[in-house]
Amino acid sequence: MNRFIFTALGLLLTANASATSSQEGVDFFVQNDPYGALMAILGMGIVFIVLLLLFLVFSVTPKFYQKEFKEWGSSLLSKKSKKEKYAIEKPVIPSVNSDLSGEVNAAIAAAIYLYQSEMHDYENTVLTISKVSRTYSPWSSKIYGLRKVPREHQ
Amino acid sequence: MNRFIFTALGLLLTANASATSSQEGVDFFVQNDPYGALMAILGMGIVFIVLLLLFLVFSVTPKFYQKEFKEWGSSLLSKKSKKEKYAIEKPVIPSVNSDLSGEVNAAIAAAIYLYQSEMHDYENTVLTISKVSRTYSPWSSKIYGLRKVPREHQ
Amino acid sequence: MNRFIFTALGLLLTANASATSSQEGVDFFVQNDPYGALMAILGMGIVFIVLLLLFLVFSVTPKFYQKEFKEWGSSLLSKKSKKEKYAIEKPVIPSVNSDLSGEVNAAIAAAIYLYQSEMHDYENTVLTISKVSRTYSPWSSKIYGLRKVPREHQ
Amino acid sequence: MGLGIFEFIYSQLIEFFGYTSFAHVDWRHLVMICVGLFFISLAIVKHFEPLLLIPIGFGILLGNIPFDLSANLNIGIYEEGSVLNMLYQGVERGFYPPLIFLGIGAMTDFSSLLSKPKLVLLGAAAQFGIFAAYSSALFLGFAPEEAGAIAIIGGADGPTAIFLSSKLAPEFIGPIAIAAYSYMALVPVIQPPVMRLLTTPKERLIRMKPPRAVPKQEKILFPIAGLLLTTFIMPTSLPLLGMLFFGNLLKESGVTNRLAETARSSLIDIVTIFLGLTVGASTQGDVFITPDSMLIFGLGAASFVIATFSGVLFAKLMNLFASEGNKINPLIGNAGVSAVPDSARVSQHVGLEYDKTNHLLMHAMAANVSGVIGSAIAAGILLSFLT
Amino acid sequence: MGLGIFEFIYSQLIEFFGYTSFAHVDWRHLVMICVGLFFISLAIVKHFEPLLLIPIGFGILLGNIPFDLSANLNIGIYEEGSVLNMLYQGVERGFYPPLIFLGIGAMTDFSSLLSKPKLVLLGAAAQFGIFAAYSSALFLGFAPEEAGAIAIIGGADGPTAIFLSSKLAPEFIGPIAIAAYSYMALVPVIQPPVMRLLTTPKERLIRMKPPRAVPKQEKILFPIAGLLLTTFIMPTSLPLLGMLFFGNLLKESGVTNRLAETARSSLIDIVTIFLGLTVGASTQGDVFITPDSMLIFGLGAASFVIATFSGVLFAKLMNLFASEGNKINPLIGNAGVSAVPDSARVSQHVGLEYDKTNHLLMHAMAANVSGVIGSAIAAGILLSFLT
Amino acid sequence: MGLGIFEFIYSQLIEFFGYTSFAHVDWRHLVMICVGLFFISLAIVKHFEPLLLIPIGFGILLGNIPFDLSANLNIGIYEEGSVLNMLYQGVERGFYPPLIFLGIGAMTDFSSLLSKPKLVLLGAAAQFGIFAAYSSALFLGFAPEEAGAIAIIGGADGPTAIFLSSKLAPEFIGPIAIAAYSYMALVPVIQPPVMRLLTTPKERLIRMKPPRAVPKQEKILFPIAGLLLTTFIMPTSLPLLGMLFFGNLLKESGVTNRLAETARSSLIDIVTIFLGLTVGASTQGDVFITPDSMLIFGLGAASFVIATFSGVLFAKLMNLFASEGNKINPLIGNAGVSAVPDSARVSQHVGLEYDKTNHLLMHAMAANVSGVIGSAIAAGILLSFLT
Ligand code: NA
Ligand code: NA
Ligand code: NA
Repeated sequence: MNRFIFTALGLLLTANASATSSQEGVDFFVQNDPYGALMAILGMGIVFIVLLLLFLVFSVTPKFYQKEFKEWGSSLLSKKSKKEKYAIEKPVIPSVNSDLSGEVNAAIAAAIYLYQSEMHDYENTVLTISKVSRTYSPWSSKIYGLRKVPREHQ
Repeated sequence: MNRFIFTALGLLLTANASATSSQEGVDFFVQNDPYGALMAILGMGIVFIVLLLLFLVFSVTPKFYQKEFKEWGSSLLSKKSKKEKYAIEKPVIPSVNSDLSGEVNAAIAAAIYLYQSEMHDYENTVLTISKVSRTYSPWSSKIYGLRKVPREHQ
Repeated sequence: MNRFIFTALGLLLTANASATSSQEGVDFFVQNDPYGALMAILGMGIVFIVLLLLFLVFSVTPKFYQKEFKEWGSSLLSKKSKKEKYAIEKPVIPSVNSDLSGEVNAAIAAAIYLYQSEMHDYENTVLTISKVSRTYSPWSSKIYGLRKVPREHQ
Repeated sequence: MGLGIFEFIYSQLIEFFGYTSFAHVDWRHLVMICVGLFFISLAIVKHFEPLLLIPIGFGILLGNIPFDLSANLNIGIYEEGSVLNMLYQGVERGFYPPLIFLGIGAMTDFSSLLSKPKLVLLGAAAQFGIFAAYSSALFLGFAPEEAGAIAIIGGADGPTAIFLSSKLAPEFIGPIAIAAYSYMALVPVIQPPVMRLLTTPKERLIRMKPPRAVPKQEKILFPIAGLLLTTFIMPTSLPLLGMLFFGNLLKESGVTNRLAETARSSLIDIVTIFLGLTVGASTQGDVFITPDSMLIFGLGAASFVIATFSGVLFAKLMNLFASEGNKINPLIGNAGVSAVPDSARVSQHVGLEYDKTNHLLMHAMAANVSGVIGSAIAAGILLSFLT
Repeated sequence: MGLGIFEFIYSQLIEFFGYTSFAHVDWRHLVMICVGLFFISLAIVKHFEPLLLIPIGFGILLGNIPFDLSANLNIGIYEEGSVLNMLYQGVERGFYPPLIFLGIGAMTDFSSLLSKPKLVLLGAAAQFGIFAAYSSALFLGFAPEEAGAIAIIGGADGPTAIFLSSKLAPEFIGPIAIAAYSYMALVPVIQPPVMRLLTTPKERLIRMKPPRAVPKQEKILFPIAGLLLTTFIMPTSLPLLGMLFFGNLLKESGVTNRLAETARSSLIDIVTIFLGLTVGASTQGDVFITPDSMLIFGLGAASFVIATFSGVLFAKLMNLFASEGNKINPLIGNAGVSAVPDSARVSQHVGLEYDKTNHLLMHAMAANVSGVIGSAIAAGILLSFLT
Repeated sequence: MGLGIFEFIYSQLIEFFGYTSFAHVDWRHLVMICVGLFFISLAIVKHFEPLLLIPIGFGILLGNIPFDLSANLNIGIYEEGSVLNMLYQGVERGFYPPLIFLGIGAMTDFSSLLSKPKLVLLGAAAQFGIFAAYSSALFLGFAPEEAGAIAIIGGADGPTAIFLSSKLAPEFIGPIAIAAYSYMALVPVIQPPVMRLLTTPKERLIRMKPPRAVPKQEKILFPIAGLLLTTFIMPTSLPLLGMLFFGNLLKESGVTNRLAETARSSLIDIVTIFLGLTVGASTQGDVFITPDSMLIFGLGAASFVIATFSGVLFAKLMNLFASEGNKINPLIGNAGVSAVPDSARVSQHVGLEYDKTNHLLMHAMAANVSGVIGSAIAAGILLSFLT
């Protein structure tokens, strides 16, 4: 029993498996999966595998890049971009640790009020949300509040 | 003679007439309408019927909707939209009865001057006109005068 | 020897030459131009002829139009457009003769700084350049500096 | 060997000369190039319909640069595979006009029409120009389908003309489109004499009640009811009117502003560029300058005049049944031909000549947009009867 | 002779009547027209997904104006050469959905997901609705390809549904698209009862840590790594996910803003207009109102409910393994179905009902965008296995 | 039975594995993926032509995710019916480049050229790179049509290269386009050494008269006269130059601003997105990594260097005949290759190195835009002679 699992895993990891022709896909499912159970198991399995991979990679990425990427970046980039980097990262650390202040909460509430009352399409909400997300670094909030919103409404 | 008219009208109003194949359209007109008189009569007749219908419906609509539609609307809409409704309708009644004040005339003249001097395409005129139309409710004129015109010029 | 040149020129100028079918183009070059020398001579010749023509025409144009075109234009255009013409041409003459003032140099430097630091696509540079070019007539510089730049950045 | 080289270069120059336009040009190309230059200068100097005349004018230049067609270079508008030919498909298959109508719907405010629905009838009356041109074209020997396609010039609406001629007489798309757009640009020249001829001094001073402000709900209802009323009776006007009313609903619904904005800016602009350029380029001198084209131009001019006549006279007719205070100034009758918005502007101009404070623009616009609907219906009728 | 004329006019009126819609209409067209009007009023009055419902609703009107198909008028959506048919090609060939995904990628900020990658799993769990619907459709007698196309309704993503059904079961594009978009619009009605049913009062008050600000580099990395990770495992999701991640790179790279701006404005708007209108118009009553369509609608509703179930239950399952302070509020589980951004808004609304200061929107968005990726992968799986 | 299930799942996993890219990948795909990542990072980190390199780079990723071609999944760029294939039609049929030229025309200000027409000749001289590459390609054994298509890389203009290769050697579109765009991005690396090598310290300090302000009428005249002059002599440059001058007339006429605005924003952006993505995706490792591709890359680099040589040397040649005060700074000679606007920026940069107040940008732009016209004419010549 375990033999099969290991062989299967082995095959998944080595690349010499001869790909079966998928032409027979439908016929195969007609004969072997009359109730869709196999499709459900395989389908949900694959969806979970792929999204788990995304989860794993992007759980690891932040740590990885905060050490390595920065160094690689700083070796590549000129002094000009150093300023940019700070501009990006300064707000990051405090906002991760700090609790939501009342002020930020108000900004969220306002943004949410906005989208409840007038915004009804995909873009607007996404933008609203991205604005909300940016207000976590408080000094950028005013720019987005004043400059972006009117432009998106037109 | 009248028999035919009535039968024809009857057929127009009942739906069991067998639709004649239109494939023979051209041949028919070649043989029976060498001078285009029939086409002119039928054509102008149909154009007038359709546009008369539009005329009738939209002559009736305003009265109809001012009673029924409002009630139906108010039953559907929340209290918030009541405010909107007033905002829309308040300007309607006075502007229908009032004569054109000098101020409004000036606004029209200005708008017309604008389109004479620089606006040369379809959109601009239509927009100008829609702006003029809105200036009949005087308190909206400033908004359109100041905010919209520059944006459309770019 | 000269005979051929003149005949060729003659043929170029009269229109009764029977156009040879170009279908044989590739075959011809396969047989007669194994090293591409003929293509290079003909190709560079034609490119130079065409661009020389452009050069000649647009070297002559300014003089031509400053006399004739103006008169033709003024006979066609109403008094309103006279103002425009002046608005266009006034800045022309002084800026051609004047040396670059320090102010203008600063404007160029600023424009160039802009495109070095943030503008990286075709349009922006072209626009920057067109703005720089317009700042040679100094009183238009402010308009472009203030109004156009922010709109192009978005 | 020196001689050999020169012989060779000589033959090369001949070969090269065969590739140039000089070897293929004839007087008709040069005439059309002049027409193109004339259109461009009309647009720039006189500001007549520049959004149409600049692309068409430049397209005429493009289409009249002759070359060796036998070489299969795939650059001409009538050669399959060329970029001009691909863009021209939208004209040939009647694909661009509905998209233009979508954009026009998204930019048109029908308030003026809704405010005075009876002015809609002026838009019906002016369509008589179409049917008069149909008769005349038959009389001049055109086949009925061709006559129908030519007649639509009298509708004074470029996209409608291209749409109908692509269906009824594709070989005449070029001259019909050029005629329609030319006369639309010349409306300020064609109409005023007719208007002055048919009106009395007293009539020209008639003042009309200002239009009422139209509530939002009515404006939303209009494209929906308009679609159902018009296309149930004449389903063949669906491609044009369906798109017109769809665009208008995008605009008036209040919840799809971004779609309306795109429809009336990028989308209509892209289509306008392609349509104008390829309609212009389709006028290759050697296929365009024909007796038929000249007849088409003549019929087009006549139909514009007749349409103006019918519009003005019908306004006077309506006044016979109207109470005092509800009379129509017949100077807005011309606007029923469509040619939006030039003919409405003509009403306004001529009206102001006689009374500096009498603004007819808004009323003329009602007739104007009705004219668009009217000629789309007329196109549907011709399509139905002649297919 | 007088009689002759009237006989003639009589026959003409009959002929004319044959051209009108009145001669061809049946009850199914009228039913569909009512559906179209309902969609339009839902959009205008209730503000449910107006960018989809207005074009689809008006398209339903257009598609249900009946006419004489035998006359070859080339105006119907199923007649080759009509403008509606040309625009419909983008639906039939699965051409529009990837372009919509391009635009969505260019407007989506994946920060919320990057900030809490584990919420990605909610987007996986909710795809169970798809596979449950697949089983049910098989049980109801649909062929596997048809079942796959129907099942994707449970993905709660319109473009994905159109894309997959155009590949697996083109004859069902209409009902599948209408079902998908209808239920997406009805998410605020369908989901809350399920969410309340499955959660305890205590769970509904769980507060989640605010998302961290995500550095620019991570945002740039995401579309690139996302593409390689997802499509190497399931290459058939390339058309959708490739475009989604491409759009997102245009947005996040910081150096292609003008391309991102066009992708998320003009481009997606144009495609949305064409897709909505033609999907609506494809619902001609006589081919649309069938028992199969009714079954498809039923299966669609069921799969939406099941997807919501799975999402919420999986959130509760994850909480079993999470330390205190890292618990997930199960009210965001529903957002895993995608239906961006309505289902995330539902989380926020329901959450606020129980605690006025607990904003779940950002967290729900993480599940929401994962749901989009998840259902694109599920579509790839169905496409792989059933082709 | 337990064993049966596992056997079954095992076979399923094999089946599934056959669908993944892991079963089809080979080293060439991985090499190309690295190239794609390199392009993307070049664009983001070094800001080299990001509008081209981001779409092309991401397209390379898309095109190198391998899958089971035998399964007819319709997702690859070379499979008919896939969305990538549909978008690729615009490249394969030479449809996108003229639209790009339309947009470029609508954004280009030709004032610098009009102000100093003699700089036009620098744009002619630099085309020698094309013809030198043609000779070299013949020498390396390419057929004349192929040699012509490869040679156009020396024109330093992406759309022109794609247009010509789609006509002369469609099988080489991929490598030719990638080479052209790569070297255009690398102009700041390739050109300065050549420029320093060929100029004396004194020459590098030459100051040129500031350009005069060009009146509006001249700017309007330019696209019209430019069209007639260039295409009458070389009609095969019509698709590119016709569109370039059309776009420019839309811009300069002053009465079609909205059309010019759309041409230089939405329209060119949409085409750029599609062109970049599909050119990138056309580089599937297994068909792209070939000895021919490597030769093409080598020839491309050589032609860029030769073009720079010719431009700079011709500027020096012109100085022999120029009076004092009218000398040309040969540091602008490189700009004749086009590669707008990077090569003009290179002139400016290198010039400033030697004199901080000597701004060569405007003069270099004159040579730069002439280079665009020059290489479009050269493409016309190659198309004429080799078809
Ligand atoms: Na009309
Ligand atoms: Na989903
Ligand atoms: Na060049």
